[in-house]
Amino acid sequence: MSESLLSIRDLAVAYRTDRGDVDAVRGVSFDVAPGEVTALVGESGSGKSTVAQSVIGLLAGNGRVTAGSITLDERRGGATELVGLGEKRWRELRGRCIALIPQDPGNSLNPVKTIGASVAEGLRIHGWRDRDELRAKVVDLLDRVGIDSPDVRAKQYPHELSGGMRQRVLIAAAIALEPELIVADEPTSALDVTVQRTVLDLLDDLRRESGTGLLFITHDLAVAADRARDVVVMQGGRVQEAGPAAEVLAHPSAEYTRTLLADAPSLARVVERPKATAAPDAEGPGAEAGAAARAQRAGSPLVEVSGLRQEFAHGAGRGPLVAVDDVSFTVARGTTHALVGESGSGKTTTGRSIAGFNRPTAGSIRIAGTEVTGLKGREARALRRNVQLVYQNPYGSLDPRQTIGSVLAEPLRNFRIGDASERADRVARSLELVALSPDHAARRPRELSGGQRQRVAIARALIVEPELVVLDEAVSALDVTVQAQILRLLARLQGELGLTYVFISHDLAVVRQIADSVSVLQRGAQVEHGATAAVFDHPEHDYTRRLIDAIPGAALRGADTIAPTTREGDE
Amino acid sequence: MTTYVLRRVGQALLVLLLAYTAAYLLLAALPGDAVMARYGNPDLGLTPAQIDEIRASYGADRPLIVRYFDSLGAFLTGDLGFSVQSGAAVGDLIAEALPSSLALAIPGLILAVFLAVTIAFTATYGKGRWLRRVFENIPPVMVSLPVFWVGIILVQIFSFQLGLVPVIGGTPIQQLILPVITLSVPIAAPLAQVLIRSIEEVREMPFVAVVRSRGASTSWLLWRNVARNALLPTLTMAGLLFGELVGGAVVTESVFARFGIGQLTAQAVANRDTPVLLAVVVIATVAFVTINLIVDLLYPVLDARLRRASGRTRPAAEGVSA
Amino acid sequence: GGGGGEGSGAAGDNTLTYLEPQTWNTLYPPSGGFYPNGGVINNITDRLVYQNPSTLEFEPWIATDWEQNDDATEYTFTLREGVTYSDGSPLDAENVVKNFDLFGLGDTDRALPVSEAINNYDHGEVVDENTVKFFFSAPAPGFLQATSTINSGLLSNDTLDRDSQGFGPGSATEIVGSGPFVVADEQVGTELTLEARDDYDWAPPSLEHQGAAAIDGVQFIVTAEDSVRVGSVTSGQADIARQIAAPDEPQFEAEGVELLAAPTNGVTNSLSLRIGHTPFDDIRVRQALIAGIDREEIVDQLFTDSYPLATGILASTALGYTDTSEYYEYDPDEAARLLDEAGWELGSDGIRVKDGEKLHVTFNEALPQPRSKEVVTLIQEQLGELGFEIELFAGDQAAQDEARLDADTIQVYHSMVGRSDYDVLKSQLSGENRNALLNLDVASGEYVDEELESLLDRIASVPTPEARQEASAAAQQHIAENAYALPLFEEPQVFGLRSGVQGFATESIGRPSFYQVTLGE
Amino acid sequence: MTVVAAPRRTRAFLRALVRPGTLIPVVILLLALAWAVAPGVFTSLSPTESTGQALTGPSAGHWFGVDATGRDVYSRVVHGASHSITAALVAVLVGLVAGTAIGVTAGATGGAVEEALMRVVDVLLAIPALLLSLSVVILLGFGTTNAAIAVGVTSIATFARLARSQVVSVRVSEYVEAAYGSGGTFFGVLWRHILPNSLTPVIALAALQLGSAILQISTLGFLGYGAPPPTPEWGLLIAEGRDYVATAWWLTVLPGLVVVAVVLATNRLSQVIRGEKGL
Ligand SMILES: Nc1ncnc2c1ncn2[C@@H]1O[C@H](COP(=O)(O)OP(=O)(O)OP(=O)(O)O)[C@@H](O)[C@H]1O
Ligand SMILES: Nc1ncnc2c1ncn2[C@@H]1O[C@H](COP(=O)(O)OP(=O)(O)OP(=O)(O)O)[C@@H](O)[C@H]1O
Ligand SMILES: [Mg+2]
Ligand SMILES: [Mg+2]
Repeated sequence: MSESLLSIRDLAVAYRTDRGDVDAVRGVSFDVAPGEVTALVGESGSGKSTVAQSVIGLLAGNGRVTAGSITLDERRGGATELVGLGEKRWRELRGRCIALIPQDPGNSLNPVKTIGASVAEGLRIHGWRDRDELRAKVVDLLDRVGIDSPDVRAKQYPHELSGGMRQRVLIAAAIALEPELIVADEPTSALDVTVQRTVLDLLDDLRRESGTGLLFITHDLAVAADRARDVVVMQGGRVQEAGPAAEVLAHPSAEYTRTLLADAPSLARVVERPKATAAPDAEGPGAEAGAAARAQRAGSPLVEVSGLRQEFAHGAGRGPLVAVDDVSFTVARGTTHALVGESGSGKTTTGRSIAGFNRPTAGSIRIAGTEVTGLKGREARALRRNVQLVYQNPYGSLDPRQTIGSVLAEPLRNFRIGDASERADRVARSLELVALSPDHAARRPRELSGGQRQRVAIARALIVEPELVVLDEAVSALDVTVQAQILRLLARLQGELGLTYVFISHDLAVVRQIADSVSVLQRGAQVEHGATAAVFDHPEHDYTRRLIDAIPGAALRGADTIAPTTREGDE
Repeated sequence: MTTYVLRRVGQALLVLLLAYTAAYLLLAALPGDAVMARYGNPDLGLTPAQIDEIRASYGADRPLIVRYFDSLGAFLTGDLGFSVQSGAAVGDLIAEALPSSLALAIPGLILAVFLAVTIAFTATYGKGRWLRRVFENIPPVMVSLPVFWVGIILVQIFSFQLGLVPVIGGTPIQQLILPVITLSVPIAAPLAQVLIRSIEEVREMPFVAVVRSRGASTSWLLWRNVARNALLPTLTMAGLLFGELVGGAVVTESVFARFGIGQLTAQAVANRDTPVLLAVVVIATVAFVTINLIVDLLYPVLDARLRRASGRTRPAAEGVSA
Repeated sequence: GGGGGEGSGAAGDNTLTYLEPQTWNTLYPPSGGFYPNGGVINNITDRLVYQNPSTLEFEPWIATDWEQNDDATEYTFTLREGVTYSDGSPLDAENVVKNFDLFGLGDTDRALPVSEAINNYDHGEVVDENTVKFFFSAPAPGFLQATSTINSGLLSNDTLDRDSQGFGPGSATEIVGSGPFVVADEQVGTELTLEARDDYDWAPPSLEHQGAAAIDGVQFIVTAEDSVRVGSVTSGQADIARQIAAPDEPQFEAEGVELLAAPTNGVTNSLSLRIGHTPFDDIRVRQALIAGIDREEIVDQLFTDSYPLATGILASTALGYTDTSEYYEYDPDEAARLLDEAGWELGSDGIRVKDGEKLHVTFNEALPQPRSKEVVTLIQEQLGELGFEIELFAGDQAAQDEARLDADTIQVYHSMVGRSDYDVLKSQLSGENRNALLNLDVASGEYVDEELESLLDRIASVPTPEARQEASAAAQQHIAENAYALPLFEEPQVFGLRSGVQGFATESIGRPSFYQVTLGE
Repeated sequence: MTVVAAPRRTRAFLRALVRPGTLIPVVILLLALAWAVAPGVFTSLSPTESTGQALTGPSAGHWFGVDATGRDVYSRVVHGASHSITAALVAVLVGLVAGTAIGVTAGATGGAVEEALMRVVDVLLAIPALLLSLSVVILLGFGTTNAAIAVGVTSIATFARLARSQVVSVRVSEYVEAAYGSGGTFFGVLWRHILPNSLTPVIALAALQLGSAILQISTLGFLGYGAPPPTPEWGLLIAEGRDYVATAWWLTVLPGLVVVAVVLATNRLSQVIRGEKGL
């Protein structure tokens, strides 16, 4: 790191809050070299975004840099100290020297402006006036980030583009003025695997071509390993470990780094499934045999889906949208069946149909031998005792006004299970089951972390002792450490309670570890299904192969340097 | 799109019929009728028997349902009937009142929007905390002043004490100044409140930070990014403020001795002049549904997101006003 | 606008600006009793006879001469020659008969009511081109006065053919009279512009001014807000404003403005008790109410010198007036005694009770009368101390009119009548007219006090002024002795004027006359 | 995360409470309430009897001056608090209860019922509010409570719209679906989840309406449809005092300032409820 573009020394940032000052970042030091990527990795709340915001001078109103320095080796002005820079000077730097690629492409474009206008905005701020020149530049930029027919797209609005395309647009806007430094704050966390990969490839290319330095923030070590020259691992506002990526990941010195590595499903086996027949590495026939054996033990399959079709009305004048088209599979009792596919492929729709929240247009779903598609009223409610759904979003599926205790007691009350004391008992037991302490019962959802909330949601699903649980991306929103905890929890519960899971995910690394069988969906159609190991090792369909290739962390896995750590559900 | 517009027009017609019927029944239930209001005045010295005779000559002694369908039929053929109080054709009265009300309402609305925008922008992006604080508190103060009170105080100060603008006998423009200011107060206040709120909401949105990261200045942000987004909820509000406008007109017109729909309404209520009131209700309803239809159709123009699902989603700004 | 003020906008410099609190609702002369109507009619029509507002004597106008038979059932008028309506049509005998046939009989088909001032009208006859004769089915001694009032404003033949709607707002410019002013322009509900008629030459000969009016015209502007009317005149934006509230009078002590309090010469501002209804079917309660009200305090607190304390049910300037003030002494002790005697006993809550009924009395609010609400409020306080529970019936004019005739709703009726004839007492109290005491029970058709009704009838049927004077005095005495009503004050019409306005006068009951006005700085 | 939840929230609330921006409105409202509950503590003068020379200005004996019939204006304002506050509460309650009932029913059921109810709401919005409230006053008879009801009727539509839009947005939330998923019945879910989560803005609106109700009642008074005397209702005081604005400004200005203060305070309270500032 001889010449560095960005140099951060002993940075400390504090937020002023109702409860007094919060030190979000303390003593952080690292560098970004021109044309290279420095990855900032760490769990949620570790201070990654705070560092990024300090670098571009856009800390929240209540935040301020309390110590340290940030120096940018600016092309024109030479080394510039960014801490304490005046607003006017900042305006000159932003966009021209330092650009930002935000985390959430959905909300980062002005919804009432066209794509073209958004891309051109930075140029116009920095003095471009000529309309024709601007238009040409915008088309050129859009073309460069790989957007098809850029002149047409430029006139479209953000909502008409997919998430991946929006992220490309944001990248185009960021590189418009050829900045020296790009700060990318989790640029792909909101995207699904295949899109994530293409976006990251694009960033890589740009960096190489223009020599732009990249400060890359992620919570996914595997991504960092694939893309960065240097890695900075943060926890609790402090740097735990820093250095060249290969070195840090191969020989982690900090305990925390090791935990991160162990919890990344693409890098390590995070779940030791108690009743799986074979060791994790022993794939193929063994796993298949295990699943089959379990299926046999249980007799007939618990879930039989055949010819499932789901249409949605699409507004007057247009034909219906076919969200799910002729999907069939069976799930044996006590096993896990995964539904994978990219965004919009119909995973959620299928899952909801099984859980009885959608009325399928055609096809049949039988659970424990009962046809559930046409159930109404009392019977539909009875089904709910047997089939439960866990949502993707741990923030949205709990009533913010209820205490955790009443969340958990509600199904019991609804099904008239037990009296008050018995219910309290069961609530306590189910909290214990998901490894939460009994005093959590008095809290409200906003007083819990995302992982804790998701455990509450799982506990609520389990409290009525269902046979089948549909988990819709139940771990996708969580950071790796928490994700690993929950995956372990699910595996343990399946072992203890003999549960059957329908597990929906776009993360194939997870699916591979947790599922016995899998259905691959593409645009509503099931392109492939079968035992997990068979599908993963011998994908028949191109699409499946692409999905598998997109799993990040190839670099590390290839190096094969990490000993797989296995841990019990000891969160 | 056309089916959508057709459906909305159908809804509008339904609302119109319902409003007409509701108003008819409500007015029929009021104690005292127009004949009584006109001829019952003791200064005319008529005996109850004489009044009953007159009532019969108006056909006002027929059953309610017959009168309802009669008047509905007449309305459908465009015959608004005659004012019982004055005997003038309702159509003529409205034709006379409407332009003068519009002459008041339109500048009032424009001034209100101008005030609201100025207040809201200063309150959210003004220089200095202190200035912002002051401006933030202007709308609540404005909503806590009764309209008539504002009018009377304005007249006292600017016309009678300072002699700046005459209320009586000035040029038409001079005569408009104070009423327009008065009328704009109750409209500007809730508008400014909604605007402040939506600006505050919009500027929390991630894209604003992204635009700042491109080097945008505050005024750039405000005018080119925040304003347009904040406009949508304000527009919804504007549709609802129509009622405020009518109410404000009643009061303003009576303080400033202007003839208009407001005066007409107040007098017609006092005189139980059902034909006039029904016409007012019909006009108000037509205006209300038209404004709301226009607002609905404007959303997709202002916000491309709403283009496909036009009308189904609507930025929520309802009920924020006072 | 005003000659001086900065407000002299559109209207010519010699045009007077007149602010009126209410809008007129018809120009049909028999409906001229409603003040805003009368204010217009008085200036656009002429009458047969002129009643001198100060002496209340009758003087020639359109009729140069008149006579009546002994029992007042036939009247003959000789008409002035050369009088024309503003549309050019002549004011001749035929036209005068047509006028009175309509005013005296009404026309229900056209929803045009009969004039209150004309009683027992039978028909009119054209004697010759300049002479008309009217016949009555019974003595009609008030007829001469009736011909002098705005209720008998003369209209052209075409105008008389109009129906009720044709007299309403929107038609003002088509109402054709022979008066000094012509309606030139109308903005329904707010403005009316009168223009002087250049060829006008038939003013009452007794007036100083003759020929066309001295000013070019009058602009009526309806201005409901008291403070705006007052402010406009005091700041010079308008010339005259009607109805200046008592508390605003001090503002007219300043330079450049004056007040004119015009007497209304009729029944004073008074409270009529509903004598057929509990509790006022008992004379002791009526007397108690009268003794329990401190009229002087009310007038002192709420009014000014323009509002003299009433000394009888008729104003001291009214025809037939007698002084009955001895009956209206304030004596709360006596009032309490009377109530005790009548069996109304003080309850624990301070309200008197009899047979389980509270002494609850509802007053109407006399909306056209000055400060009626405050008057009742003070009475509420005064009578409250005696154990009355007083309620004010709140409501707009239509609601008040509806409630007025129902003794269950209103037990004390606050009102006044302006009319300068002996008949005015009958107008107010007779069961056939306003029935202020509800002496006639409309439902049963029976009179509570037949004697009162016959006393009132006498006023309107004895032919000579002396006899009418006597009849009126008898009726007043009867009312006072029986404690039927409590007169409060003599209600004036109070105008505020810019001091440059000269020659402003009112007719006999306070309607403005602009004919002789001149405008100076 | 080990801090027990309740005390922390209470403390946050208390902190918000002592901030001047919250404290002053709260004090104003408490004072107004105290006037309403125990007017005798704040003034010894009668609100309905003459106690001074009519139309004299503010003085040590009569803080707000004396009105046209000789009554002490301050005492009338103090005693009027109960009328005005009750009236405002009644007005808000009418709008809140009826409006929320309509809005919630519409939002929760959807379909034809919703369509029908929302058309009714449109009708209520389309008929000019003032015309509606005047008609209702005339229909019910004059008086503070009736005026309050009339004013309340005009706000039904606003409440209904707000409640409906809230319910609709809550109805599609995941936790509501999850509640059905736990075996909840329609009414159970409505009662336990949809209502509590949609009503905050509605309550905030109600707080806002408190102030505006006083103003609207005052406008009725201005148009001559106010309560009969001697009711010392605030709106009426302002409306009746206006006639003396040139000679006795205090009659309308001082009660006006009291109303401004109270309305501002409720506005501020509404903000706090919505959680915009302060809390
Ligand atoms: N505006 C703010 N006010 C107060 N505290 C804040 C603010 N922004 C962030 N924090 C706190 O600062 C710490 C660091 O937050 P930061 O957003 O930098 O984390 P992060 O590493 O980006 O997490 P994530 O992966 O969830 O985005 C957290 O504890 C957070 O709660
Ligand atoms: N209620 C609905 N109405 C209309 N269209 C819907 C509805 N629900 C889902 N769809 C559409 O059906 C298709 C499949 O959606 P689904 O949610 O099942 O995808 P998914 O595989 O779960 O995607 P993701 O990974 O983004 O959650 C999408 O195109 C979606 O837009
Ligand atoms: Mg972050
Ligand atoms: Mg999904």
